[in-house]
Amino acid sequence: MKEILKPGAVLLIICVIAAFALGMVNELTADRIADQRAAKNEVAKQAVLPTAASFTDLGEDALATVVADYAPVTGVYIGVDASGATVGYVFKSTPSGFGGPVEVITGIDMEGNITGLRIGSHSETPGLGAKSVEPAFYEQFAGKSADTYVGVSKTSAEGNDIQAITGATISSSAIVSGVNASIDAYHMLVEGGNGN
Amino acid sequence: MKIKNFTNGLVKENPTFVQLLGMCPTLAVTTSSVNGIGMGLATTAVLVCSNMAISLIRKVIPSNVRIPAYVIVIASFVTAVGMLMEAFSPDLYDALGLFIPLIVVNCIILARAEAFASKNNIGDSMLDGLGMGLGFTMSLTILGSVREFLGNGSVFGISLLGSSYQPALIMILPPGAFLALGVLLALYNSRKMKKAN
Amino acid sequence: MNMNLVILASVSLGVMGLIFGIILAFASKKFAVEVDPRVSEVREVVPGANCGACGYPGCDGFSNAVVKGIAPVNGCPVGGAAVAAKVAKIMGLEAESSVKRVAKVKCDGHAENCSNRYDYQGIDSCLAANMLNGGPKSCSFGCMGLGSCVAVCPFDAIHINDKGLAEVDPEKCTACGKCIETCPKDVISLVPYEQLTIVTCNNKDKGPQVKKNCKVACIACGMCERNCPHDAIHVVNNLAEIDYSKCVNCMICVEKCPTGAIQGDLSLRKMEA
Amino acid sequence: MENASIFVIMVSAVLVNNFVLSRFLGICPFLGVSKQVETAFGMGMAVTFVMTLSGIMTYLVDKLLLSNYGLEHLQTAAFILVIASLVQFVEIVLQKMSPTLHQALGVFLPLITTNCAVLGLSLLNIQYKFNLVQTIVHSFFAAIGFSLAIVLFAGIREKLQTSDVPKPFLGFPIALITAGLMSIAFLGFTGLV
Repeated sequence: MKEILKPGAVLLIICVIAAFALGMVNELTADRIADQRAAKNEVAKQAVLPTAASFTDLGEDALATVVADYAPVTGVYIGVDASGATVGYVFKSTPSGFGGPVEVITGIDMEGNITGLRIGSHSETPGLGAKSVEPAFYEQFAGKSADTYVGVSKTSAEGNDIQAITGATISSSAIVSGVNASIDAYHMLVEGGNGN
Repeated sequence: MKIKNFTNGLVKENPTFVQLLGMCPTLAVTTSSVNGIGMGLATTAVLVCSNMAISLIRKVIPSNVRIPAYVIVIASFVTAVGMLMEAFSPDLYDALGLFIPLIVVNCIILARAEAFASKNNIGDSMLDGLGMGLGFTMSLTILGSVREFLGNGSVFGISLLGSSYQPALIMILPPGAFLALGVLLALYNSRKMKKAN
Repeated sequence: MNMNLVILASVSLGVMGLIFGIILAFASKKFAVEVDPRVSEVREVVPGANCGACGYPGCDGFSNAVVKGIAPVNGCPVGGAAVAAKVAKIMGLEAESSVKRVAKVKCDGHAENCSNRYDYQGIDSCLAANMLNGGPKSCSFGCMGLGSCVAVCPFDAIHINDKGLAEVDPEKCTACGKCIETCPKDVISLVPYEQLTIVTCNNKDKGPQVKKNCKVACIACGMCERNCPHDAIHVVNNLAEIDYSKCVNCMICVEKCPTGAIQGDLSLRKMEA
Repeated sequence: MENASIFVIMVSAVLVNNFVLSRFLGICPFLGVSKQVETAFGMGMAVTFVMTLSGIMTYLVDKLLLSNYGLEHLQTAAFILVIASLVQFVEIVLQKMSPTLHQALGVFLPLITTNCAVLGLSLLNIQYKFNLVQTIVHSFFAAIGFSLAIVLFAGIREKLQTSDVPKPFLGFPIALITAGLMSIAFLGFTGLV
């Protein structure tokens, strides 16, 4: 009987120590990581909607309808300038790319133009999908109009299309699907009138 | 504390070229030499710590639960390193963060724990971990630079072949990894054969 | 620092660990395969490189083979003498493994001493000749000198000498036992390296009959047994046998043996003080 | 991905994102155990058993224990514990049931534990927010994809033994290049789903 319990006991001790260590490390780092992520988010929001001074979250119910109807979009923030007038929206969407969900942050101003785009956390393959975080890729979105969908083309891109990352068409089209969903949500919010 | 344990991991029993272990991260990550080094160093850090930890507790663990026990130690090391890095050095995390979860499933670590650390004292295990880790880093960097050189004409990010070179994209894509490693292994074998006779 | 999350984490993972530990322990008992304990012992001692140089699928394969007796104790070239000694100890061959042993041909029946019954014209191998009514020699226990042992020796340690008999070179012989296995007459046996006094006969027939076939055969007269001060030699089913642990090479038996069936270089004899 | 139908998950797991040839998970046993077809098949079955069961168990552990108590940071450690114990259990049972297969798989059985495919599968199941049925289907067909790849590969490698391969390419190099060509073939499936 004893030699049945012994392995169990040893595993118990090791697991408890491991979990305790992980728990402590998690305690130590959880809030710092949250701050880091929030800070990065803030920076990203500011970057995609430069004209806005600060951001407020969209109303609870409005957010619920947006998340329900425009699938990969998971968060909407209203950008207001110093005087409090709305200058645009920032949409956070998480389409699933090649390696998993990709956090796409899109800024659209009131005139209906995409003011900027940033990629948050992602797990795309390094060297391929991961290239989406480089300016060469996300700068392309700035200035595109939000009246029509943004397209992806493998070769030379003109009009409302962007050039896909070579060899990472899945990641590129996933990001664009996030942007287009944000465009739909934008239209719903602006024309729908309940954008407060 | 024999030095042989250290050098053994570098060439004679190089984890990638000789033992063909740790293939998953090797093939997935080495799209550029910088990634190769990043992955190698992250793995070395974890390999050394886990080898030492396992050789510390090897006498306590009954043999029929040794694999779950070792694996728990390795997994908690990796998660802890990942969390600490993300909290305290964000820029390093941005560069290496992606590789951390890959290390948990790296066959080298359990293979070394099972084959070496569970039988030797802490000093040798540490040396073996270091040797294997650096051997792994070396082979990853070589593979990374070859793939990056063929894939987009640059090594360590410095473009060597200029814009005229039409990059062989296949080398960056997954199949390229298999081909590149296959050819490198063949070169490794032919050099060994020439040295032998 | 809300501690209860940490405690919850440790408890939950701990309990999972406990459950799995017990399941595994229970399973390993219930599904226990009766593995000969010596196999795991040998497996511990062997370097564990799974290189396959011993010709077996990795060290587990080799350990099983050694315990089953198929593989030789020194079968692991990588481990060399150190591992061979340890494996031999585990396999219960302690006595021999400490003393270095070599093979020895127990026969001096060359052409003058032992005549041939017929002239053998055939395949140059003792195994083949042995099928022809026990081989050409009149003594059916002696060495025929046709070299089956030479063919099989992996270390080139045994040759047919000018007298037409097999002879072992003690320096090259590694006591691997291959010649002993192949010799149809079983005329070769392992003898301690330092042993100087050897019974050079393998004939187990009664005295008078043996005398007809070979001049230097052991006729089981018992002279050696009676004169040996150390009780190191006995006649067992008509053949003198030396107990190597007791024999001090005083070579009294060599002098006393009427037919010269026990040979030893008298100049090297060790008379006690 | 979370509302994909069963058929879509099946096709994507076996062909489109084949675990070995497109996702690069589980390469060590894939290269190590593919010398003969029957050992490869044995390995495939063992991995299928482990992956399906571990997919379900890790899903349950995550849903019941980790997610609703906010213990996400334990995810990797808990999953690995489940998988390791499962593999150890399979090893013990296999040693008893069919020693020949156990002998053939040999050192690669414990390597299934750290096998990237098994843990990768568990993490993917959570990432795609699958429900239980989808998890089961995904786990099973991912393993079928693995077995398909390893058996095909073993078949080719057996043919390779008899073909005259340049000396330095013998053994693993030629195997790697074959795997590269197979993975190019599987590239053809991308975008199918």
